[in-house]
Amino acid sequence: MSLLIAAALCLVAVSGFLVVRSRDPNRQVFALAANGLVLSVLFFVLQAPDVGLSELAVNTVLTPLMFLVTLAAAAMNEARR
Amino acid sequence: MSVFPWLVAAWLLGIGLYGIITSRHYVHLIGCLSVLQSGTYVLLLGIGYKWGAGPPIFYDHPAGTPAVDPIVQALVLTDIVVGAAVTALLLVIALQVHKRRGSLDPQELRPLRPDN
Amino acid sequence: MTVTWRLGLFAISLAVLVPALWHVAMALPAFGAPTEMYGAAVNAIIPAARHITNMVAAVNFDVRGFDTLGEECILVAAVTGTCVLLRGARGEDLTAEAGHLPDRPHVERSDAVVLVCRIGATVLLLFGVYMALHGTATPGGGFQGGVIAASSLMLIYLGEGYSPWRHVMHSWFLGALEGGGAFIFVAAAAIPLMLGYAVLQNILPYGQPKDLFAGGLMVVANFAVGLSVAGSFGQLMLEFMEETRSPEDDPIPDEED
Amino acid sequence: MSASALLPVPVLLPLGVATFLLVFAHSLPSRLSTVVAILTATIGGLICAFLAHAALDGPVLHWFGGWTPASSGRPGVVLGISFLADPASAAVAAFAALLFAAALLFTWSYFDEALSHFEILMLLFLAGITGFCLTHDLFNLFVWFELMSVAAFSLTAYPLGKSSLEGAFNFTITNAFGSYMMLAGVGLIYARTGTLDFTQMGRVVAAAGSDPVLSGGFCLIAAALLTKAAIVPFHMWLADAHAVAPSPVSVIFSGIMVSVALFALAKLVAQVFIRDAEVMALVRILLLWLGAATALVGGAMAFAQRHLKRLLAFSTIAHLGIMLIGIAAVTPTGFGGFVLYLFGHGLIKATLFMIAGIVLAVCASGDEIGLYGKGRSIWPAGVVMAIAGLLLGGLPVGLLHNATESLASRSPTTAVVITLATALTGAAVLRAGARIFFGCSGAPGVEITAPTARQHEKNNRGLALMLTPCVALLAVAVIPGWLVMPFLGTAGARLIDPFGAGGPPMPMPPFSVVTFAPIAMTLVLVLFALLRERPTRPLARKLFRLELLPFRGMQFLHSGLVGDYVAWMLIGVAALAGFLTR
Repeated sequence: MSLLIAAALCLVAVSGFLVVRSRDPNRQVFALAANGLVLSVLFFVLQAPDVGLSELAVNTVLTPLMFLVTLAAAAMNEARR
Repeated sequence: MSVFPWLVAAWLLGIGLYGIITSRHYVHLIGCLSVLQSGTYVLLLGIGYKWGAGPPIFYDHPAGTPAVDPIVQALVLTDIVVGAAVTALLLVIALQVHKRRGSLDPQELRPLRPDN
Repeated sequence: MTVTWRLGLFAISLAVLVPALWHVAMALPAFGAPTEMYGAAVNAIIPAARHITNMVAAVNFDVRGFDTLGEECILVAAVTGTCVLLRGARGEDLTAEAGHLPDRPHVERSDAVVLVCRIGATVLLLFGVYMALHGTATPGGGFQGGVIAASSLMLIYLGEGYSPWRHVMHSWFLGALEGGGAFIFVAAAAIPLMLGYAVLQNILPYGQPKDLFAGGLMVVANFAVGLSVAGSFGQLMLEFMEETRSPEDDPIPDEED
Repeated sequence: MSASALLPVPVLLPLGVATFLLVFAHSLPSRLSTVVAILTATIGGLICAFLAHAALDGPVLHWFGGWTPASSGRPGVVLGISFLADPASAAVAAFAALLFAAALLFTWSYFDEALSHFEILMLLFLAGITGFCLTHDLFNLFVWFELMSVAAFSLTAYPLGKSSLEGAFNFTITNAFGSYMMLAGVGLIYARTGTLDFTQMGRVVAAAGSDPVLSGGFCLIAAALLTKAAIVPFHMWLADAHAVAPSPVSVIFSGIMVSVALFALAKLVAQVFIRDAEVMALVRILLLWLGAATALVGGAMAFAQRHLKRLLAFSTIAHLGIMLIGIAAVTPTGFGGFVLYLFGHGLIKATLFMIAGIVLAVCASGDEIGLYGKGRSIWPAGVVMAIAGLLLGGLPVGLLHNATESLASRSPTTAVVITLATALTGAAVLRAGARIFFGCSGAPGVEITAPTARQHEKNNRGLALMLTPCVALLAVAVIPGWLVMPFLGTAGARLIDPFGAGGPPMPMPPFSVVTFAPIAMTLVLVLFALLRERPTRPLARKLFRLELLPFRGMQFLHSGLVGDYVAWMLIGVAALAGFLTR
């Protein structure tokens, strides 16, 4: 169990780092979704299925979707200029 | 192992801050803010975790089996909602800024300074 | 200041904060051995006192239900703010078309995609409702269920395309769902007060453990949160997707010249 | 209904009305929602005022869900959340409702096309502030903190201008960072004490003594509250946000939102950490110095602004610094003085922001240099602004003056700092008013270093309607201080120990040099600014450039870049942490 938690924590640390390091927002969205996924795995491992489910629904699906839409809208603005 | 989760939480806070400070794109900056926030999730859930305990849900096992702290989990649930709410607002603001200025570089966008 | 200067400030603060953090981390209760009087008390008292099995739901809707009421209102405030900020520029008409980037090829949806999306949306919606209903017994609850139900709307968008989607989704309906759910929650808090009890006091019969409708007032609160969250996130997606519609003469009101 | 049953109503009522308005947002006429919102704020305010009165006999408590401490059946375990009204908390909540009612009246028909969304956000904002004042539970405090933040973020960006959006972005990022720090702090304190109830936490802290986890938790929560309260070096966001938000919203921001964060800090210090020697040393020494620095920086920056609302925003920063000086004393008198200052400053600053709103609407600009004499046609607003400016600058009448004296009487150093800051902000306001409304000239001094932009607000309601709330608030601001001193004596004592006995009436400071020093200095500064001439001789030019230099430097630091702001906030956190680990 302790190994599983340690592994999940390491993954969270690495994926968080990757989100920050991906300077191109179009790539960052996917890092963000991956970060959300890894976090929800960590939450399941930490015996918090309720939190894991919300994290999965919100930060893995919805938030990245909002990021994508924002970037798409910005790209369309750009094209219009 | 006993301090590792706290270090991960601190790492997420720190790396998120580093991202915010150095960011050159509003949307990237918002992503960094959510990394910063995930540090608080890890901290809170880590505080409630107990070795060998199950989830605080007594559906499959009877009430009284060791379970982790449900309070911090409720706190993190609120935290997630707050995070989503703030992220949505920030993205909207970024979008509208882009419509008006055609740029999302924080170094170029400064309130009340129209000439840059 | 330039980024380099800022990094200098960052380094200075880290020089102080890292030792301080280490100090705190060493003093915290070791991971896995918490100071857990509060949580342990909830785990010990609630199953018998409220006849439900999901302690997180009990904390969310009963013991600390007032926090959840505030949390719901945070979501309502954020979504209302989003509507105001996005709609300020473009109004609410239904005539627009989906936007399109000039250099992207236009691919028609195949029937298979449409079918999968329709089936998927239905299944996802049902799953959301299922998860919301079982909130007091198993993991999940109004919040998670509401989010999942709302994301089924996105599948409709994927399958049907912008215009049909836009004719199904009405902002007033989603707004009413959002406000109505939150209002039911406020009412569930206020009615016990009017009857002479404390706010959010659980005065309904608790029902049988592991039952779908166990938990008394928690069932109402859970239901209200589900409605409100589905409405909020639906509204949020509607407003965001509206930003991708084809550009027309969006007036940009600007209080600066 | 008993007082205890009324206690949650000021929060539930605006929440209920706001959600109800949201359901019918598409069919309700907007004016009707404005009326409903004003009524809601008024009723909530009256209930809070009643509670403040009832609390003089002893604290009013309400346990949500009926989860009283006894219901856990275990000593030292508090399951539920409670609201606790001590006289000061309920009075601050009532004051917030008063400002909301005034601001909503001021906006009459301003937001007609927005489907009641403005009223909904304002009511949620009001509920957030009220809950923030009344709650007795740490995480619940965070929830209301966040509700008021989210409503404030959306309201700042409401005009959808470039500056509003960028100001709102900086505001959101810095304050969101603040609230995540607060959450981490809540986590640390929970990890050590195992409870979230203020009283119970206070007991555990008293038993545990100084401990790195508790100190760390306090540091993080204090950093969050100081961010909201715009204390140096966490203050940078405020000038951006308050200058660009719609004026009625700035009224709320400066009048109550920022000072209420200091109020929560005072409550936490007094009710939870008062037995923690390390934390108390931090409060008594470091927060005192931060308060003094904030007062001086805010005052100097206010004097060096030309955009009317940005000027007022920096003046708010200066006054927040003065309030923090009062809190850092951690005595009943200090707290009583702080609460009085909160009222006095809130009333005057709210009036001034409304006047700024009138100027932006009628003259379609907020730049004092560009507006020379353009406000002559609306001279009544100028008269109100002059009175408010004099009161802000230390005219020995009314609530703010008594509060200033009470805080300044602590030590000669604080007296000097408070006098300077008061005079600088008062002079800045009077200078701007004299230029805009009465065409008084004077060559621009340090204010030419300030940023400015063209800005205007919708002009669709009569001057009389807009002036009514201003005059009403000013009328409250000139209430003689001795009327409220008995109340404040008890309020200050009960803030430290809600369950203890009240205190004697707060002493009125005797007449002394301090009474007239601020207003005299204000007038000197105004005359200096209005009589100065353009430097023509080479020596004068050189001197002028030398004078501008430090101000240019400060304007450069207040850069408008969000990355800078966050970096400075980190320096602030490091200062707090460094003080504790020294």
